[in-house]
Amino acid sequence: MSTETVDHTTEAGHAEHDEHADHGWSDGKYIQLAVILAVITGLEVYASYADWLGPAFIPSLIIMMVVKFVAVVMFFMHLKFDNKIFSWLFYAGLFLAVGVYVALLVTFQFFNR
Amino acid sequence: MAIIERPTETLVPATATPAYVTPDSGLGVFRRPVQSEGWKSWLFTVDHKKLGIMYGVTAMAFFVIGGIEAMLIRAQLAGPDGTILSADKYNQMFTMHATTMVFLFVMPMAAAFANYMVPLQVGARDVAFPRINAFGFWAFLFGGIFINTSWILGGAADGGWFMYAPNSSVTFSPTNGIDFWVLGLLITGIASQTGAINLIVTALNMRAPGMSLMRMPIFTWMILVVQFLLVFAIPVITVALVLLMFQRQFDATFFSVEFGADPLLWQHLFWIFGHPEVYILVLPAFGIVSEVLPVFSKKPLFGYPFVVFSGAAIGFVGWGVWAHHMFASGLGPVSVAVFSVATMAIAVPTGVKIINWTLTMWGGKLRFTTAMLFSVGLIIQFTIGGLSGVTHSVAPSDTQQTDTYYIVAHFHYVLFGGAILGIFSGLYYWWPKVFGKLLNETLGKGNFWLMIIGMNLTFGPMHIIGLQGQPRRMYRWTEARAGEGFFNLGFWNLVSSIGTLILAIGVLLFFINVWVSHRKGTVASPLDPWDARSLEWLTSNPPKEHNFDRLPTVHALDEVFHRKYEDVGTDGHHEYKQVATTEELLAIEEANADAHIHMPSPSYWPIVLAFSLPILAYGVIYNLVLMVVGAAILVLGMYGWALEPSTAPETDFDQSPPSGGSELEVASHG
Amino acid sequence: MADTAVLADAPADHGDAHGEHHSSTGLSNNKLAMWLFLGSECLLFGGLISTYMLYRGRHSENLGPDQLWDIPFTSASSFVLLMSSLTMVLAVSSAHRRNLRNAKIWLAVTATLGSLFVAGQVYEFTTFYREGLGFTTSLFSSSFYTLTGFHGVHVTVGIIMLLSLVAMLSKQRVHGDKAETVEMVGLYWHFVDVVWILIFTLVYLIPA
Amino acid sequence: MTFHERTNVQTSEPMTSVASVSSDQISRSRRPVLALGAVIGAGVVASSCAAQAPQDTWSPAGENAQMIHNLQWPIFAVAGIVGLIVFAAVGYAVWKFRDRGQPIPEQTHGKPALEIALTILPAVILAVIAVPTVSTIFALADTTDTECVVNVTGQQWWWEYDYPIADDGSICGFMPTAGNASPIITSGQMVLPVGTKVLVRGTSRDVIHSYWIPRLNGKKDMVPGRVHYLRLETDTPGIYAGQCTEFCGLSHANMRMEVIALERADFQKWLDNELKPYQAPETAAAKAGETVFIQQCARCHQINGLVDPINGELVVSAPDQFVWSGAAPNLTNLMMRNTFAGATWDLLSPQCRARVWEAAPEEFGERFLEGVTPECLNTVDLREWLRNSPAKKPMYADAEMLEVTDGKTRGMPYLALSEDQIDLLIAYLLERK
Repeated sequence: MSTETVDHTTEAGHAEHDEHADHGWSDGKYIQLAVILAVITGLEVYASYADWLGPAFIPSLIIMMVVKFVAVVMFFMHLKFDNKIFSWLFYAGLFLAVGVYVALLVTFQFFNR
Repeated sequence: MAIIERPTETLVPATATPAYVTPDSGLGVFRRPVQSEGWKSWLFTVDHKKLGIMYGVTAMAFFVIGGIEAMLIRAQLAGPDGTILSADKYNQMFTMHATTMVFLFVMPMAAAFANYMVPLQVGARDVAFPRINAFGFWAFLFGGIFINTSWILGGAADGGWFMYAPNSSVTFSPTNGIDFWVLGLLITGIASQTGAINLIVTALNMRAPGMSLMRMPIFTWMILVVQFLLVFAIPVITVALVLLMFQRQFDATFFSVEFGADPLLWQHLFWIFGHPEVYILVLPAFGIVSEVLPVFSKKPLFGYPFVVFSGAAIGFVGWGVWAHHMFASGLGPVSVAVFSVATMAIAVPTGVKIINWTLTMWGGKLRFTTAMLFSVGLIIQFTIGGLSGVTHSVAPSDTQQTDTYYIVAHFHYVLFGGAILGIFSGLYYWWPKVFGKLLNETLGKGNFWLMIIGMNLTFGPMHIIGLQGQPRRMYRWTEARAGEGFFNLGFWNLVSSIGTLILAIGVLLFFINVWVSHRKGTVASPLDPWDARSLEWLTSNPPKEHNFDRLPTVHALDEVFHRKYEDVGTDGHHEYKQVATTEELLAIEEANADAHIHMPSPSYWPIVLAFSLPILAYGVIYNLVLMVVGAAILVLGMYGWALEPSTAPETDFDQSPPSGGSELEVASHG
Repeated sequence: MADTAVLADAPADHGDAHGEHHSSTGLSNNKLAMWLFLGSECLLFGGLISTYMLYRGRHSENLGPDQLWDIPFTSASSFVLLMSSLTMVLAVSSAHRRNLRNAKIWLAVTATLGSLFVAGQVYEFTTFYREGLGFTTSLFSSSFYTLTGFHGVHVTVGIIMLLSLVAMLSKQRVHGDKAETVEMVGLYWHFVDVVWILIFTLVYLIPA
Repeated sequence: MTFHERTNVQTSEPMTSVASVSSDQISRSRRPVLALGAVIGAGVVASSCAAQAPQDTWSPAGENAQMIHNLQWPIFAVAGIVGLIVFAAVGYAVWKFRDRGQPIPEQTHGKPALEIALTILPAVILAVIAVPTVSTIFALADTTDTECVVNVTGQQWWWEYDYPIADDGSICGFMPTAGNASPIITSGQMVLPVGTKVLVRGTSRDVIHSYWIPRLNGKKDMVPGRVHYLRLETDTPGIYAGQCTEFCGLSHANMRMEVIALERADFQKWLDNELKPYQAPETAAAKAGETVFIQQCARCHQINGLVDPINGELVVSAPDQFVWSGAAPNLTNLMMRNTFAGATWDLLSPQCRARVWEAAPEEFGERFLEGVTPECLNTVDLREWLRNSPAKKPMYADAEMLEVTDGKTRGMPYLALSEDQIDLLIAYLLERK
C-alpha cells in the first residue's frame, strides 16, 4: 500500500519548519511553464492537421498529452515539491484507473477470439 | 469554546459522561448546536462513537429487513411450484435481499465498527472530519430508506443486484423500482466515499505518538485497506449507475442494443466495482477476527506483517479479477484464461490469512467466549467458502457452476460465514466497550450454535442443489427436474428452507440477549473483561466523549498487553507476569490528563445536506420541481456548512455543572 | 503534542495560539483528503472516457466526431482553461505570501477564464445540437455529452467555489489557514484542467 | 432493428467452420473415463450411480462436458483434502490448546520461514491447477472441428433453433432424402445427431439469456447484438435437459430447453419429416381448427406452407407487429416436440412422457419420432395454456402496461378463446407432426 512511505522520523522536523517555504517556484517560473504548455498545445493542434506524421501521429499526441498532464500535476499542483504520500494517494488512483480501464477496453478486442 | 479544561491532578471517575449543558443558543443559523443529551444530541452529533452506534443500529434494522426477504425467498422455494410470492414479487425480493444485505447491512455495519473503533485504536479523539462523518451516516440512512420506499411506490427493483443491461432498461422493467435502486445506491455511494476518505485520513494522520503503521492494530489495517478499495471502487459503480440513470431517465443509448450498444459494458463496469466490493465486505470481518483470536489465545497475531501485507495484496489483486464473474458471458478464451489464473492467485493471500489464524491459536491459551466461538466459526465456514471459490476460479468448471445454487452456496459461506460471523464476533467482543455491559454468554453461545447450525443447513444443501443443476433466481422449481434418491432437489430445498428458520431463531437470540442484558442492567462490565491487547481498551467503558484523557504514547504492537504484562523469564524462557491492571493503567492516564482538549461542536448541517439527497432523487423520478427544492436545500446546506464557525462560542455552554458532584470545569457539546 | 485538537474540517482560528495540531505525518488532513478525492476522481473520469472510447465510432454516417469537431474553436477554449491553471497557481502563491488582495484578484481572473470555457462549451453543445446531434441520437452522442457534461459540471462547481472563496475572503469568513483553503480549491481546479488535457487529446484530436 | 434480423447478424460474422463442414469428418473420439482412485473420487462414483437430477453437472454425456468433468473432479478432490486438513488443524488446536491453566504462551510474532513456506505451498497447488485449466479453456473454445451448425436465439422466454443450409445444400451435415433443403426453424427442443460435433451460434432478441445443457457443456450467455459460440456433442441418444441461467426477467424460471440426441438414421428421418410439405387437416374438427388458427394464432405463429382457404394465399405471420422481441415459436410440426411454452410444460401426458424420457438409448429414437399421439396429449396443461397463457406463465402481456414497447407484448397475450375454439385448435395442432 501506498502508506508505508510515511516517515515518522521527519515528524518533528515537519512540525517546526515553515510548511510554506517549500512551495516551489517563483511566479516567473510558473509563467514560463504556462508558455511551454501553451506551445505544446499548439503543437498538438498542429499535429492533428499534419499528415507527414503518419503512424507516429497518435503516439506523438499521447506523448504530448502525458507531458502536459505531468507538468500540471507536478508543478502547478506542487506534487513534486510536496510530501511523497500525496503522490502515492493520487498515483494509486491514476494508475489503477489506467490499468483497469485499459484492460477493460482490451477485453472488448479479445472478444472475437 | 468547546474545551475541556481540567486541573491535571484531578481524577475523573470512569463513568463520568459530561452532560450538563443548558443550551441557550437558539437555532442561530451560523451558531453551532451544543446539546449533549436528548434526541437533538443524536441528530446533530459529530461524535464518531455516537455515529458508530447509529450506523450499527440502522444496519441491524436493515439486517432484519434483508433477513425477512431471505426467509420469504426460502419459503417460496421450500417446495415445487411455490405460490407464496408471484414471479414479479419474487424477482423484487431477491434483488432487494442482496441490495439490502450488501449495501445496507454489511457495509454500514463495517462502517459502524470502523467509526467507533478506528479512532480509539489509533489513539485519536475523533475522526479527521467529524462533520463529514455525520454527513456520511445521514446520507447512508436516507439512501437506505429511499431505496426501500420503492416497495410502496410501485414495486422495488426487479433486475437482480447485478442489474445486467439491457434487462434493466425501461422496456424490460417499466416500474420505477430500478430508478429507486440506482439513485439510492448513488446516495449510499456518496456516504461510503466520504466515509472512506475520512477514515483513511484518520488512520494515516491521526495516530497516537509512537504508533507507526506497523504498530497499528490489525483491525485498523484491514479497515484502511477496505477504505482504499472503497475510494477507488465507488467511482466506478458511480459511472455505471449514472449511465443507467441517464438511460432510464433521459433515454440515453448506452445500453440500447438497437443503437449498437454492447451489454457487456455494464457487466465490466459493475464487476470492476463488484469484485473489490467482495473484499470490502469481508476484510473488516477478517480484521475483527484478527483482533479477537489473539486476545482469547493470549498470543499476538501470528505473522502480523504477513496478515497486513496479505490484506493489502488481496486489496490490490482484487482489482484484476473482476471478469471471473463473466466466464460464461462470452469474453473469449484469452481473457477468460488470464482472469482465471489471476483469480487463482488471489487465493494465496486469502489462504495466508487462514493459516495465520490457525497458527495464532496454535500453542495458545484458548478461552472460548462467544466472541471467540464466532471467530473460530468464521475460520471453518470461510474456509469452505474459499475452497468452493477455488473450484470456480477454474473457468471451465465455473461455466457449469455459475448462476446455479452452487454459487449461492459459495458466496453465502463467504459472506455469511465470513462477513457476518465476523460482525457478530465483533459485536460480542466490543459490546462492553461500547455499552459498558456484557452480553450474556449463555445466550451468546446459544446464538452462536443456532446460527452455525442454521447457516450450514441453509447454505450447505445449496452446494448439492447447485451441482444438481438448479439455477439461481428462479421463482419456482419443478418436480420434473428434481431427480430422485439422495440428491433429490425437493428434499434439499426443504432442508435449506428449514435451515433459515433455525438461523432466524439464532439471530433472534442475539436481539433477546441485547434486551436481557440491557433491561436488567446488572452486568456492568469490568473495564477489561477479555484481557485485551489494543488501545481502545485503555479508556473507560463506554469511552469518554474525548476518548482519552491523555493521548497515549505507543511503544509496541499490542500496546495494552505490554503495559499489563512483563516478560520475567530468563535464558530464553518466557514467563509473563502481570504488572498492572487496566484500572491502574487508566488511573495513570487520568492522572496525567491533557490540559486542553478541543472537541468539535455538533452541527446542524450534515443532516440538512444529507436530507437534500433523497429529495433530489425523488425529483429525478417524479418531478423537476422537487429537484429544485432539493437543490435549494443542498446549496443552503453547503453554505451553512462552509460558513459555520468551527466551534460554538463559549457563551453557549454552561460554565458550571448544574447537577454538581464534579469539580471539573467541563463544557460539553454532544 | 500534548495539546491536541480535532478540528480538521474546520481549522480553528485559534490554531496558532495552541501551536501545531497533532498529526502523524505532519501533513494537513484537508490536503490528504483532497488528494485522495482526486485519486478517486481518476476512476470516475476513467470510466466515462472508456465508455466514450468504446462508443466513439458508433454513430450515424454524418454525425460523428470527424464531421462535427471544430478543432480551432476547441483549441482556443482549451487554451483558456490551461491559462486559468496559471492564474490559479498565481493565486495560490500569492496566498502563501499572505498577499490576500492579489490572491483574490487572481481567483477572480481564474473564475472568469473558467466561465469563458464553460460558455464555449455551451456554445459548442448548441452548435452540435442544431446540427442534429441530440443526447439520444447515438451511442457516440450519449457518451460524448455525458463525458464532457460531467467535466463541464466539475468546472462549474469550481467556478462557484472560486467565487465563494473570493467573497468569503473579503468578508473574513474563512476559518483557519486561508492559504491552505486557496490551495485546496486550487488543487481541484488544476485537476479539472488536467482532465481536460486528456479529453482534448483523446476526444478531439485523435480521430474516431 | 438490425439485430432482429438474424441472418444479417449471422452472416456478418466470420464463420469459416460452416464451409468446412463435411459429413465424413465424424469424429467419435472419446476420452477414456479416468479411474477414480482418490478418497473423494469414491463420492463422485456414488453420485453418478444415484438417480440424479436431469441437470446434474457431474454426469457428463458428451465430450465437452467430459473435458470439464475431467478437469473439475480432481480440483474438487484437492479442495476437499485441503479443507479436511484445515478442519483437522483448527480442531486439533481448539482441543489441544484450550485454557487448562497453562501459563501465558510466548508472545511470538511468528516464524517467517514457516510463513513463507506456507505461502508458497498454496501457490504451488494453484499453479498446478492453472495449467490444465488454461488448456481446457482453449480446447473448449476451439470451433474448427465442428461438423454441424445450429443457430440459437433466446428471447423472453423461449429458445428458437434455426438449422441453416450449408453451401452444399446439407443441413447439419445431412442431405435431405427428397427435394431441396429449406431452413428448419423450431423451438424448445434442439434435435441433434449423436456423436456429431455441433457448433451452436447463439444470440438474443431482447435481454441476455444463457444456454446451458449441463450434461453436454458449460453455459454460455446469449447476448443481444453479439454472437457467441458453444460446442455440443452427445454420446448416446436421449433427452438432455437444460435451462436458461442468466436472469432474463419475469418468467426466467419458465425458460427451459432440451437437446434431443438421435441416432444418425433417426436424425435423417426427423430431418426429412421437418422438410415435408404442409399436410392439410384431415378431420372436420381439424379443418375448423385451421380456421381458428389462422384467425387467432397465425398473426404471430408461423406454420410453414399453411394456405388461407379464403383467399388462397400463403399465411405468413408477422410477430414483429405484436411481440416486442419480434418472434414467436414456429409451430410447424409442433407435435414432433414433446414440450411447449419455453419447454416448461410437457405435450405428453405423464405416462407417455416416461415412455420417451426413460427409454433405453436404442429405443429412444423410435419412440421420440412417434411424436405426440392423441391418446398421449397432455390436454390439462395445453388447455390451461390456451385459455389464459399469461396466467399460467407470467408474461408482460398487458399491452396497456407497456407503452414503452409500443404496445407490443412480451410473451403470449390472453386471447379469450372459447372452449369450442380450444377443442378445434387442439384437433388441428394434433395433426401437426
